[in-house]
Amino acid sequence: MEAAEHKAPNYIAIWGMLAILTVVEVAIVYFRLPRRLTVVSLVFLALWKALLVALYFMHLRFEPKRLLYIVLAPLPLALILVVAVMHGFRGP
Amino acid sequence: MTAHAAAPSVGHAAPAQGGVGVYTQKVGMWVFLVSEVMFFTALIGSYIILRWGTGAQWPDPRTVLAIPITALNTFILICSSVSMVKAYAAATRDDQAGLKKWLLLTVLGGATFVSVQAYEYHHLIEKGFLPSSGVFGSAFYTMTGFHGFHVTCGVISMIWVTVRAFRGRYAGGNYRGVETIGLYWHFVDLVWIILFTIVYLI
Amino acid sequence: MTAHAEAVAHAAHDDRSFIRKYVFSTDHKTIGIQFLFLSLFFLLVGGLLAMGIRWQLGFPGQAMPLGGWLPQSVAPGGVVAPKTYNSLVTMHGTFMIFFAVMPLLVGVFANYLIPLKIGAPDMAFPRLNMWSFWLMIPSGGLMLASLFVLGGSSAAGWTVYAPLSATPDYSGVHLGQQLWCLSIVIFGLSSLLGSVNYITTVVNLRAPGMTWFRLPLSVWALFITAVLAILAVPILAGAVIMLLFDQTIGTHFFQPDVGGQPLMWQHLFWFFGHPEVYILILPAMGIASDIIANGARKPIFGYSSMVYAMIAIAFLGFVVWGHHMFQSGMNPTLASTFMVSTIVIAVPSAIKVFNWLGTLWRGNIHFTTPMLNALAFVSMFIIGGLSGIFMASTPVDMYIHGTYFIVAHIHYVLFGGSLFAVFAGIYFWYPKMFGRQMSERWGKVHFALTFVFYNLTFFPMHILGIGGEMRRIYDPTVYDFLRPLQPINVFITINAFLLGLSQLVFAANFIGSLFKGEKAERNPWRDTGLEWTTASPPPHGNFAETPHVYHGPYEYSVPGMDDDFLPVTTPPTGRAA
Amino acid sequence: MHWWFPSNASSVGGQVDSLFYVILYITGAVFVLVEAGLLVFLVRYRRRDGRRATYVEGSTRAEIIWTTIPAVILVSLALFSQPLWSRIKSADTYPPNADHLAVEAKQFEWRVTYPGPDGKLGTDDDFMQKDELHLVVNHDYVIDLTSRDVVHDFFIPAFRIKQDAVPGMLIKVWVRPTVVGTYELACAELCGLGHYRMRAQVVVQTDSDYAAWLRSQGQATSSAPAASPTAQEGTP
Repeated sequence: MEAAEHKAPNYIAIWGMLAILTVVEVAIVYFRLPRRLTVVSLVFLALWKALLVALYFMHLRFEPKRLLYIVLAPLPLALILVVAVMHGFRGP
Repeated sequence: MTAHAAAPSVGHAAPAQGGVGVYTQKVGMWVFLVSEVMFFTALIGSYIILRWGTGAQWPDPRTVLAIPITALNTFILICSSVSMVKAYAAATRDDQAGLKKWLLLTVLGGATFVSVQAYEYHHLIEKGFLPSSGVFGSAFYTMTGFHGFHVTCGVISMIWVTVRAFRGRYAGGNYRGVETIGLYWHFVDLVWIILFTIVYLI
Repeated sequence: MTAHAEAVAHAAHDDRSFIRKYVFSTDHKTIGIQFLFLSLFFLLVGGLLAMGIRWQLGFPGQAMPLGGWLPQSVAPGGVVAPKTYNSLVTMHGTFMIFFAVMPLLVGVFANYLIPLKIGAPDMAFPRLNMWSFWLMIPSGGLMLASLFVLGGSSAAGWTVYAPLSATPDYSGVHLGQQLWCLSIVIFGLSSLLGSVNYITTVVNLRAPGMTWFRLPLSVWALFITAVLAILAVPILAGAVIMLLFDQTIGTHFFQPDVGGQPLMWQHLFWFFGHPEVYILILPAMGIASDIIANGARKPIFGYSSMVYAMIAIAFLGFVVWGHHMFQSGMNPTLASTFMVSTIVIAVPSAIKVFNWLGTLWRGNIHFTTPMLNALAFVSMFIIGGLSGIFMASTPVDMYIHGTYFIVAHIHYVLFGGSLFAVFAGIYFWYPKMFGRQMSERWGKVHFALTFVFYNLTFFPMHILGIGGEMRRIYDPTVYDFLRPLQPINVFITINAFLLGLSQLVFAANFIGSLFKGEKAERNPWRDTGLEWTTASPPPHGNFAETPHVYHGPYEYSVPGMDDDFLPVTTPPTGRAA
Repeated sequence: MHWWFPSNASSVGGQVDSLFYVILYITGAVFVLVEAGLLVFLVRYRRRDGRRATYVEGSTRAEIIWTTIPAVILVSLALFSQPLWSRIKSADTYPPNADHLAVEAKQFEWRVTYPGPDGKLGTDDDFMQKDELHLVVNHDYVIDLTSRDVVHDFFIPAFRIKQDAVPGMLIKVWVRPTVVGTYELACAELCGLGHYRMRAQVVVQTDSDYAAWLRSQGQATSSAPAASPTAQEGTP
């Protein structure tokens, strides 16, 4: 029932991937792309990196589904909070 | 229930009815991490909200913060995450030498990260960028400060785990302690990935 | 079953030292009882503060009885000063919510009941559990200390709205507010450790046969409450830390002049605050469900819909926080969204009320003291729930927001709801906790006095609110339109004092029964639950051998059986376990 | 003895009150039915020796009924409330020809800025009056509500109007008084130790009375800042 049952992922490859993504992020900032494009691509890259860490380093990919539900529970709430408050301020 | 009952640091182990099929410390750590997600939501969310509300007056982080050195620091933290996961892999194989080596590297990585952050703070404060320097200063120091606090706690517990490893407490495939602390460690790394992007880059 | 053999060995000869057994104990039962004494003490503190509030409102500007004993800066000539009044209001709310009702419901009953009711020898992390209690000492201590520091305690209301709370110049409170923040952060840590424990214990330590849908509703409620706490309390901790930094290191999170957002405090606070309301009522619902089924000698009506209703309340509880902020200057379109979600959350609450009525229907109702309190919970929760509908409607809320109508509503939910359930729970599980029965006769006297004076105190507050009386007003007679309402205030004050005095009956019964109470048997209420299959009080390790569960939690009056209850451990063949 | 709503004096107050009564009648009926049901059950099914409770675990049909009925009633209440709410609080639905006033809340007073004879805010002839709000009856006003220090709440019970004043925000409040008279403006959000005495007078006047008052103010402001006659605080 424990983690030992699955084949260990190639941690060094994921490490390389994370390093490359970080370099790309910093490069985007210094390229001074249009603001919106910068924000969208940076958020995308950050989520990609976060997902790599969660799925492989924290081996969520190999855990039972029910644990995954526990882990995912706070994310919609966090999103609701931030989005609602951002729109809570009165328009000009 | 022989191997499973041998879990350390729990008073009693009872036969689980179903559950999520995961041992107790791991469930506990994940539940704790869920609450940590909400804690950082309060901090990161406030940053996003304040920045959204302030609009164009927000300073460009590139002009205030030193991005290259922080990018390097990010890399160091990612490295320590890899060494952590290597330590866990060594523990599952009962490779005691590997476990000790990778744990030491992890402690080193975490300590380096905190030191670089302390240096960065020192540098910024000398430049006159303080927690009272506008909303950006407030949010920057609170967010990175609390992340640094988490890393520091992580380093301290990692030292404790390393000492235990040298005493042979994780021998014989008893990797649970290493895995549980590793989850915390990776979580702190994950938060930094988000923080670095939001505070330094965007 | 090595672990259980160990537990049994423990039970047989308990060789823990005095300190390990009674002070720094990791036994969930001891910790639950420690929480009970601590939170009853804070209930007393909060109640005394309330008496101060009521005196000033009933007899504004007159010297308080014994008020001459207070320092001149607090009560010149025995008369409550305006700032003291604001402190009283703030600290009454703070103590009652964070240090009395929440630990009474969660600290006491979650700790004491969860392992016993699911058949576990202890919590998943007994040592963390001990820390969860011992962190309450510095937390409560700091909060108490803040009453005595220079500048007084926090005076910005229990909701500590920024920037009044964030800027000492505005409130005149310096150290008091900082201690408040520090105390709440430590409280958050304590609550977090407790909740991690409760969740993990319920998930992983259920006895064989104790499936999710055989869990008693009290355990379901406490589990869902712990989930709410895990998700909501960290937001409060984060917000309070920002507030603390605003006061101490000069940050500007809630200071509008440099780009901070005062409304952000309200959003963060109520994102915690509304789930907190359900943290305070869900365990009460669970406790009342257990006791009502026991008192009516009937299975709970619609067990699974009760569970789903609680899950729905928990989820919806996170998307209704804006209804505390309808008049706050929030975008009115967003307010409409919150109105709809608020209206929707009333439905599961209604389902629960009807299910309790359905449980009583065609029952054989035993009017024991716990049952009377549980019934009072239901009938008072109906009033509290219905008065909430007025606030959900945004235009009506525009008038009653911030008036005594709100005060009446919150007390119908938190006192009429939660506290009656707490009393029910204490009367019900006292024999299990201490091995002695509380006096039924004095219990009924206490119940009758509390029920009557409680209603005479809080029901007229609805009328005050409709008359437009604002809450947190030091002297309502300043306003012409409030002066005619003053007789109601006098009436409320007198009844509030009588309500306070009635609690002496409870105190005497509680303390007296510790020494003089009739020795309790294993199962004095003829209940089906697992906790009643072990000794009263249960030994260290709880059960002599791992219990096995064969039935749902509420098998009362099963046809064809001699007894009118079927313990969950009785094997289906009828043979004794 | 007046132990109910203060009499209404604004255009929206009547509708707010009606909505309140609708909810009161519905919840009142539910209250009576449910509590009566509870009492009947308690008496009818009280403990009697030799009788057993009936073993019933639930009824899906009953539960569907008592889920649906409250849901329908509650959702229709929300639909009922919505139009009134957006008319009162959404700035884009306010009457376009309304007069503008500015009210700034500060600890512990209300500072009302009138546009002066030219009818425009932000010009030289604006004048400020402490703790006194003069309005012409049957006239639309949009009040620019701000706060200088902490969160206050602009509450005129007779108008059934309540709106927080938040530092750093400008919130527009629409009022249309309909009855001549003197009313009270209260602060309904704890704002510090003088919160309880943060009270102002609302004077609703006829057109001619208002004009006369405006003229007297013009004279007063030309020499010295207006000293409000009601500025002195304290218990009456």
